[in-house]
Amino acid sequence: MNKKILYAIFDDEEILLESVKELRSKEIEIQEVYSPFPIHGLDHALGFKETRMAITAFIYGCLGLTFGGLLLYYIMISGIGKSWPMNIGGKPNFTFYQNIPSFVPILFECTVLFAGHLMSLTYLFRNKLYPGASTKSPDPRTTDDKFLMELVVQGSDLEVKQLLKSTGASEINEKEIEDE
Amino acid sequence: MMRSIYSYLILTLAILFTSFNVAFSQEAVDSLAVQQGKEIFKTNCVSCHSIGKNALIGPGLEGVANKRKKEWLKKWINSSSDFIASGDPDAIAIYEEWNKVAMTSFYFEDEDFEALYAYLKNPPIQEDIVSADLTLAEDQGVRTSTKLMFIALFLLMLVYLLTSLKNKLKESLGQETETIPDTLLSQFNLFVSENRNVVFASFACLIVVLKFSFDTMIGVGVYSQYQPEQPIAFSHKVHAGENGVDCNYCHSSARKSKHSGIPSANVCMNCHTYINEGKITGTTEIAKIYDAVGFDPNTRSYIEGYEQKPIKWVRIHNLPDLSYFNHSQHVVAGKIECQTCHGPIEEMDVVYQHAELTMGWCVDCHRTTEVAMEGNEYYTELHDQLKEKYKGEKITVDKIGGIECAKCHY
Amino acid sequence: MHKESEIRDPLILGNKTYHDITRDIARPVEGKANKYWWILFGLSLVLFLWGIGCIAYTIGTGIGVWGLNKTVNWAWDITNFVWWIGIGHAGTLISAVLLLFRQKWRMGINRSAEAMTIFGVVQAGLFPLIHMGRPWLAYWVFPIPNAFGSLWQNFNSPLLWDVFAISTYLTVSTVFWYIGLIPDFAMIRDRMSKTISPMKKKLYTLLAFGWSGRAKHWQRFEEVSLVLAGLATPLVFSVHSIVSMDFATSVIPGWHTTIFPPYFVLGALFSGFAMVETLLIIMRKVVNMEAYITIKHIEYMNIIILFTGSMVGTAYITELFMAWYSGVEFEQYAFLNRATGPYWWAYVSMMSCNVIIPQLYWFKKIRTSFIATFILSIFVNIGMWFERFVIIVTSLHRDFLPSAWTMFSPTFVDIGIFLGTIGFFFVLFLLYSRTFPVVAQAELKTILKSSGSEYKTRNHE
Amino acid sequence: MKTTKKYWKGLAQLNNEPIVDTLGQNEFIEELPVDKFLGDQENLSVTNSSRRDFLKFLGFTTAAATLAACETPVVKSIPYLVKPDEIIPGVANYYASTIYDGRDYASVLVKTREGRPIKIENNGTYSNSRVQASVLSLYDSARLKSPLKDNKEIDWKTVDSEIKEKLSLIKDGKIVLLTSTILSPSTNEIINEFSAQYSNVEHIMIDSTPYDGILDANMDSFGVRLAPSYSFDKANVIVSFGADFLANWMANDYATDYVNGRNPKSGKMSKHYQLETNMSLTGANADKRIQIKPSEQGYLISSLLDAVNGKSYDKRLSNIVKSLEANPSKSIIVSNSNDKNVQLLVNAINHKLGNYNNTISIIRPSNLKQGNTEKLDNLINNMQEGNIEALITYNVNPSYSLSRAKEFNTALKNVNLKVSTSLYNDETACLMDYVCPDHHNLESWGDANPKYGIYSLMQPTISPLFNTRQFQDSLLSWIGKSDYHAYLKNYWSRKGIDWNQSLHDGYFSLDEKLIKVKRFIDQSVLVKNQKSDALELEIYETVALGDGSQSNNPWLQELPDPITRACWDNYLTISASTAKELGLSNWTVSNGALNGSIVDVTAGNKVVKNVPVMITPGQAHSTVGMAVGYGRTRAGKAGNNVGFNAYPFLDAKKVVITKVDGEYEFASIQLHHTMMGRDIVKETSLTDYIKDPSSGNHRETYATYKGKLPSDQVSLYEEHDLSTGHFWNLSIDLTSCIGCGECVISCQAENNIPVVGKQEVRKSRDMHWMRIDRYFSSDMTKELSKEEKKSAIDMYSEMEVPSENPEVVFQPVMCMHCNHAPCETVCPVAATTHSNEGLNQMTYNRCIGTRYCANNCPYKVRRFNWFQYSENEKFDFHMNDDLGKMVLNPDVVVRSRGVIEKCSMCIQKIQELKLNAKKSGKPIKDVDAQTACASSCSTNALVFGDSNNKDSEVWRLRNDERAYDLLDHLNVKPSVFYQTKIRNKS
Repeated sequence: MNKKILYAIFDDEEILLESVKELRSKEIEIQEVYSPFPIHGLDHALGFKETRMAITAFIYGCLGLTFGGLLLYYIMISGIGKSWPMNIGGKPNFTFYQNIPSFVPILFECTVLFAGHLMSLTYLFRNKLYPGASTKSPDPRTTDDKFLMELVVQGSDLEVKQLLKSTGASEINEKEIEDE
Repeated sequence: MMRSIYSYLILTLAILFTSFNVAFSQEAVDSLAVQQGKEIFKTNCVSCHSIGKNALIGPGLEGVANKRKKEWLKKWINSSSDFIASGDPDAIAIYEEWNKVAMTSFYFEDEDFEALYAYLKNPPIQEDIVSADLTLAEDQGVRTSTKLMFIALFLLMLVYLLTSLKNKLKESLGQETETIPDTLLSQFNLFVSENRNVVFASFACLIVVLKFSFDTMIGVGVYSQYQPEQPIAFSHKVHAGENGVDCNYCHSSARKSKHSGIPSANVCMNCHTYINEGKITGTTEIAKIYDAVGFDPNTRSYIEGYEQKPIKWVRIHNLPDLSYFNHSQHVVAGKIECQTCHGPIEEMDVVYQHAELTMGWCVDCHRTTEVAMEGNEYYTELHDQLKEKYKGEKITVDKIGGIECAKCHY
Repeated sequence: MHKESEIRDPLILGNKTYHDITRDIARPVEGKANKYWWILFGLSLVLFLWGIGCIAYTIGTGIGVWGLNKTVNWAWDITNFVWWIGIGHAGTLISAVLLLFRQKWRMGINRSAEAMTIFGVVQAGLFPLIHMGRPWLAYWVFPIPNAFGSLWQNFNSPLLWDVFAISTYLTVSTVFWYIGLIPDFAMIRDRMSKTISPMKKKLYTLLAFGWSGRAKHWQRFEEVSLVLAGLATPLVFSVHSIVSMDFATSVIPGWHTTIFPPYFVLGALFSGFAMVETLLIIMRKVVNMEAYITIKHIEYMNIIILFTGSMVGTAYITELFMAWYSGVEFEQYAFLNRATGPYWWAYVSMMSCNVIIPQLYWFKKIRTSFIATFILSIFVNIGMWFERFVIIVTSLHRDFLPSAWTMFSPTFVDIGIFLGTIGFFFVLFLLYSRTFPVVAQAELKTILKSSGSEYKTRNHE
Repeated sequence: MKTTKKYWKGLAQLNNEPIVDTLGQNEFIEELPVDKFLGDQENLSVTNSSRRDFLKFLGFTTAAATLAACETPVVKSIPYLVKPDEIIPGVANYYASTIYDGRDYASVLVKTREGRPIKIENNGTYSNSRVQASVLSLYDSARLKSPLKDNKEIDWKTVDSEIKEKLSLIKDGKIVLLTSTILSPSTNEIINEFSAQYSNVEHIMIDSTPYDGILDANMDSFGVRLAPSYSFDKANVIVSFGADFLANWMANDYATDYVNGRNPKSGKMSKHYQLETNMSLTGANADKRIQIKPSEQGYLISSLLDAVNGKSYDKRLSNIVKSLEANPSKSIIVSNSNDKNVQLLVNAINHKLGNYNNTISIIRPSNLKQGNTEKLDNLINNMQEGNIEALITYNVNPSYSLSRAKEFNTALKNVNLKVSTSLYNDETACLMDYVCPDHHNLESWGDANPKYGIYSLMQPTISPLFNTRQFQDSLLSWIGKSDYHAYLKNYWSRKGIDWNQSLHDGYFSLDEKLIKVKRFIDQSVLVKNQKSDALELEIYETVALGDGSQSNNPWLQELPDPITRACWDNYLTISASTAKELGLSNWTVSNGALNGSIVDVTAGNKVVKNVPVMITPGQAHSTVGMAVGYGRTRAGKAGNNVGFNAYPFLDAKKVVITKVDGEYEFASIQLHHTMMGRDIVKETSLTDYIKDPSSGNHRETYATYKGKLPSDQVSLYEEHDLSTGHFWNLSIDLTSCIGCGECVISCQAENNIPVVGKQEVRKSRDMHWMRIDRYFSSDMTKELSKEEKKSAIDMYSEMEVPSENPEVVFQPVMCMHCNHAPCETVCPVAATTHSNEGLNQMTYNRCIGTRYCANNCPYKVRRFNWFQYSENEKFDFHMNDDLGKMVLNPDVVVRSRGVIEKCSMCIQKIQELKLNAKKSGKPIKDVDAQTACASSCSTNALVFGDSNNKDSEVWRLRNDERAYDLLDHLNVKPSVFYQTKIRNKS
């Protein structure tokens, strides 16, 4: 029993989108789609879940806020351990809330700093993007103007190929993978 | 007067009931008079007399109070030369015994003399001295380095074992073996070929570098354990420790000035005019002092018109110029022991820097040390106010502004 | 597929296909530089080196080599700092705010605008550093545990807020920029042939982080850009508000003004857009991007400049009014002195460059002419520099006690350092234009069909 | 420690080995100053350590050699070999002594550290900026380092033998001792002995500014050639015709009396009229100042005499006459005229008013001025005729300071033996055969009798820095005697003085029998009004440099003139209107620095070229003023070629000035002269004050829900606790402050403040921690502009222009130590913070130099180290000089480049004060709390103390109705506050 990977290449994102819908309706499972730019509605067409990037950002933001808060409290107010609250220009640094007006800017910056950076890191991490990683795209043209659909078919692939052709794939390459 | 009667009492009692002797003399030690006496003794006598048996410039004074009459002592101390002139046999005897040098005169007021006498009567059982554990500090230095060495050794051995094992297998398979360098090289290439590895390796390096630079930044200006060679091998152990010379005798300005003061050569000469042989180094080191001030130990006299040479001691505790430190502040006003900062000086043959002398070190102490306010009129009003302010809390130095910048930086 | 009404002018000219876009954007990176580029680069390099010399001299000898004195302790240094920070604002605004507002015309310019932001902020960052008496101790402004027992910073100080604001701003906008760059690097990587330039290939492979343009990645990509935009927008506003607080929180008449934060932010956008224009008009020539940076983009920006310019003008008037209305003689004198004192010329040039000249943009003819725009944008840049100079120097040189009043005049070092930063800025920017995809091609491709002129006409028929 | 316990110095002492005594007694042993310095290279290399702990230099020299950036520097410490008893390293010793350089006299306390004088404190009396600065002159490396013969170094033995021989050879020719006024009785005796030894010796005394007018007049009136002593505190009316008695006229102790006589609290405040030409410090403090031309003075004085005699008089005097009549025998009339006839008139008036023995005393005279110009003139003539065989000068610099200097120098060639005893190889010394350099005051023994019955002693506070010998010793050795110290000692013990006690106190008084004077004979002749339209000249001495004997002292050179606020210069002062007529002007250049026109000044055959013109409000119309004391050519690197020499014009009356091309660059630290209608110096009149003590002290109030409140009661903050412990406050009384600038120098000496030089000052980068702002009144006021309906623009531009004859106010400004300090809140690294004792602490070593604090300081008192000012040959003043550095205060760091510095309220003094109290276990006494400025102030205008101590003076002043905070509307809650200025006018 042998498996095949089909690489269907399209010239236009709209045609690709149609064909994706077509195939999905025929319950043909699409392994992956490579495109030079984001295509609207593709994620729905492929039935992806909503990504949770925004939520992570929010969490990181909260983290940043708390970090900033603690930092400021420790340094300017607490007098615990090595912290060293001083009388600076007679500002009332007796309690956090008395001094908060001058803390607002830094609290905000900390929030953004954490949210921004940590989320971006998460993004790279989840996408396994890191300096020196090599591309996974089977065809270099997918970053230029070609749109590539990757499917795995078992047994005969004729009707799939037919389907792809009919939905406008400009070319179809295949690759055998023998498994035990 | 009362005191002297008291001490007489003790004496008689001591003779009568030897069994109680200890207990009573103990009590006497605690008595104010003896404490005063001790002070007087330290500031005036220690440089020539030990309270024990061993003789310095003058005889050891153990049991002198029992040997001599009080009046006799008084006369002798007030002006030994006159006393000798007066023809007192004992006096002359001593004069003869101690190569015809009379003792210098001290004009004590009565109560002071009483105190001194009381002290001589009740010599301390033993001097207790503050000692800090410095071996520990040294160990750490050693430990870390040795650790690293062991680890390195272990790894090397591991490499060797593995390669040899590998070679054994290869031999058995009939492949040509490889030397250790080859292995390492091939392994390295293998490692590098994978981008991921390179990235993580570099990350690791980065972290190490950061850590290192951070440590160095923290460590800048910390010179504890600094122990330079001195031009004269002067031993604090011998002087302060064994002979129990009071720190204040040589470093006299520590109680008056910001500087503890390196004693001027004439202070050394006070004793070394007559002591010209040391315990450890014999005459060699002491000769250096003579050389400096131009003193002829044989004729026991200063050489006229001698071109004196300054002694260039190497400074050990170098506080940066930007911070003001005052010894008298700490010793007198703060009532801090020398050893608190300088460590067990009286155990050091060669002195080293005990404390970090970083700002952190200063400030931490100021955060924890209580202010010696009791019985100091300067503080009376302030003390009440502060008690008001910090109910019950102990009033540490920082509470009276002891960690404010301009207390040390101006 | 989103369609766009044909009344809107196209944002991509000529009959372009996706491949054409790819080719055009990759060309500067692959091809050789034209002579314009070399001329400009040489010029700015000279300035840059001169600047470095002046900075070295300052650090070696002391701040005394500047024209400052006991009364005017800040002048060109902080003026330049605020000026550069201001310039650094348009970029993030374009890429962030316009993204939130779904403005398609940002696609053509956001990459370069962001680049400008980052390079601008780099210049700005220089000044707080070198204006210190002891720059080698600059690390003391960061809360690093230390052996001082341990001694921290003063978080009441606006300067410390600056430190946090600017470092956050610089890093976050860099990240934002880079996230957007990854797909485009990937594009260049895939065009590079191993045989011709293996080093370059290796380089761009590294830079591209192994991007392959999977559907899921694109989905995340869009969300991340959106969230970053959401974060960057308040950040932009916060940064210049905080910079303005350096002055607003002080007691000096002419500084102590609650209107500063909004007024500075608007001023920043104003100068930022002006600088974007200056740059793009040069760049589209130097690396032939005429098709992607069209007069339409320029016109849109001009409209923003017109708007912000007028707002800034309003702020100036408000200040004057408040000074009069407050009845505080020190305030009143401060502003009277600005307009009529020894530095009246600075005030006049500020007013004319920032308030009057931009009004010319009411005329479509001027609004839609590259030459006019270029000249006007230069004017605005100058005007905004003078605004900062007026605020800083004329407020300081006569404050409370007349006995301390004096004046300031720059030395050659002051001037040298300023020119140096301009040189540095252009060096960076020109290098960027030769090595980076100067237009966000991935995003641009998404609007090709809706806003490409060829497609529009086709849709029309 | 009981006094009876004595430390014991080795058994050797017992056997009385001489060496020990010599070692023990030797007060100033080898290690002390420069033997080390000038001696060996190693120490020279040492002196670049930044905190100049003296120990590191000398008795305890350290050689720091930094091995590597992060390595321990090996520091060598050299203790005293034999430590002098009284020197405890790190503890200051005070010696009572006397400063007298032939010009300025003061009884002082000298603060020494490790045997090195570092500061002059006035000994419970008065001093002035020159006295304060004299400690730096001690460490002047331009001083002569050994005796000279024909400007070549030589040893004392040969000098003495040669001089002695030459003197003894003189038969009929004259030997002349040309000295400054001599205050020392013992010296006079020595001179007598000298004259006895050698044939026809003449002793001539001269004063740099002659006072023959007064002395001769008194000769005629009372038969004694003496200057009377004035009690300005006893006078209710003071009428001064150009006499600048607060600064430079006659003795310098009048300021103290003057201010004591003007105490508004007691309601007794003298009325002070000043009729003068130049705007002098005294005129600036006058209640009423009338501008007159020098030529009018005589006429006005005789007119006043007429008035006193009930005749008709000049109407300008009407007020004066009224108040004189109201206060019989309670007034003082003084005149700076050097014309005997004028002074006779003055005497007549004072006598007529019965001031003698009430406010003026001729029977208890002052000895400070005894110069005799007539004798001097004879001397010069005799020299020309070659009748002078030998000339010995002491404390004088005739080749520079005589109006006839040219003639003197030429005539000098006819003198066979020329000996100078100057400290410097100055203009005169370089023309002499022999120079036998004198000790500096602080190295000398001596005594002084400044005033009838008052004596003070001078003792060395340091061993001679160079191979010099004091004048008295030289004289003694030339008459075959020696050891002035011993001579002095037994001179006084013969008079039955407890030597040690009086040496300890520094002064003592003898009640001698009063001076015999004739009954007053009025010989005054009325003077006609010779008013002319010609441009008239009046010569004056600046408050900073005086007669220029200390002009190599960078502190004094950089001390801004109280009136013009310019330093490092003298110039032609001229009124705005006159300048306009002559087409002269001052203007500011782009960096705010002041420039001025240049003119040539001609009087008879004398000309000075390229004299800068300084427009000075208050200068009488069509008159000009010139300051002497500048234009030295052989003073030293700081003093040479600063300004021009005005001495040749000493007796010039009328001058012609011609404008020449070019412009001159001034170094003026205050470029704006009026208060711009701001409420900075609060002022009121005596009458109003008596009605309402808080008059003129109006405070801004703010509407709150609690009703209208002054700013300091409106705060959003919860206050930090300043009530526990000390709360250091400084009160500055603007009524007592006469603006003399003594405190500025005192502060500079105490706090190691660098000298930055003319070019930096010109760039407004002066480093003084305290400045004395001077404001002129302007014709334009807010009220006036309201009446005239002027636009704000016009109003302010007119306010910038001072009046032609303005009222002047002085305001010392240093760090206000705000308890809500704007500077503190803006420092990113907390380098400036607040102490719980109400001090604004500046931590130099934490400062990264953003200068934000300086910007945000409303008083602009923070100073930035634009360059490295020490150890930098670009700033070649005392801090770049191994010898000059010895004046530095070891308890204060020398600031490095790139940090901010400012007034610390002398924190080092406060800390020392507290420490001593703690050590002795006693509470602090109010009087002991002093800052440098407060302790040096001769008029007690600055009062420092602990405001939490309810019975301190400063607490009383804090709660006085006159107390106000500068710029109180900012509500920065300063710890320094002012007392309103009160003028005695209705």
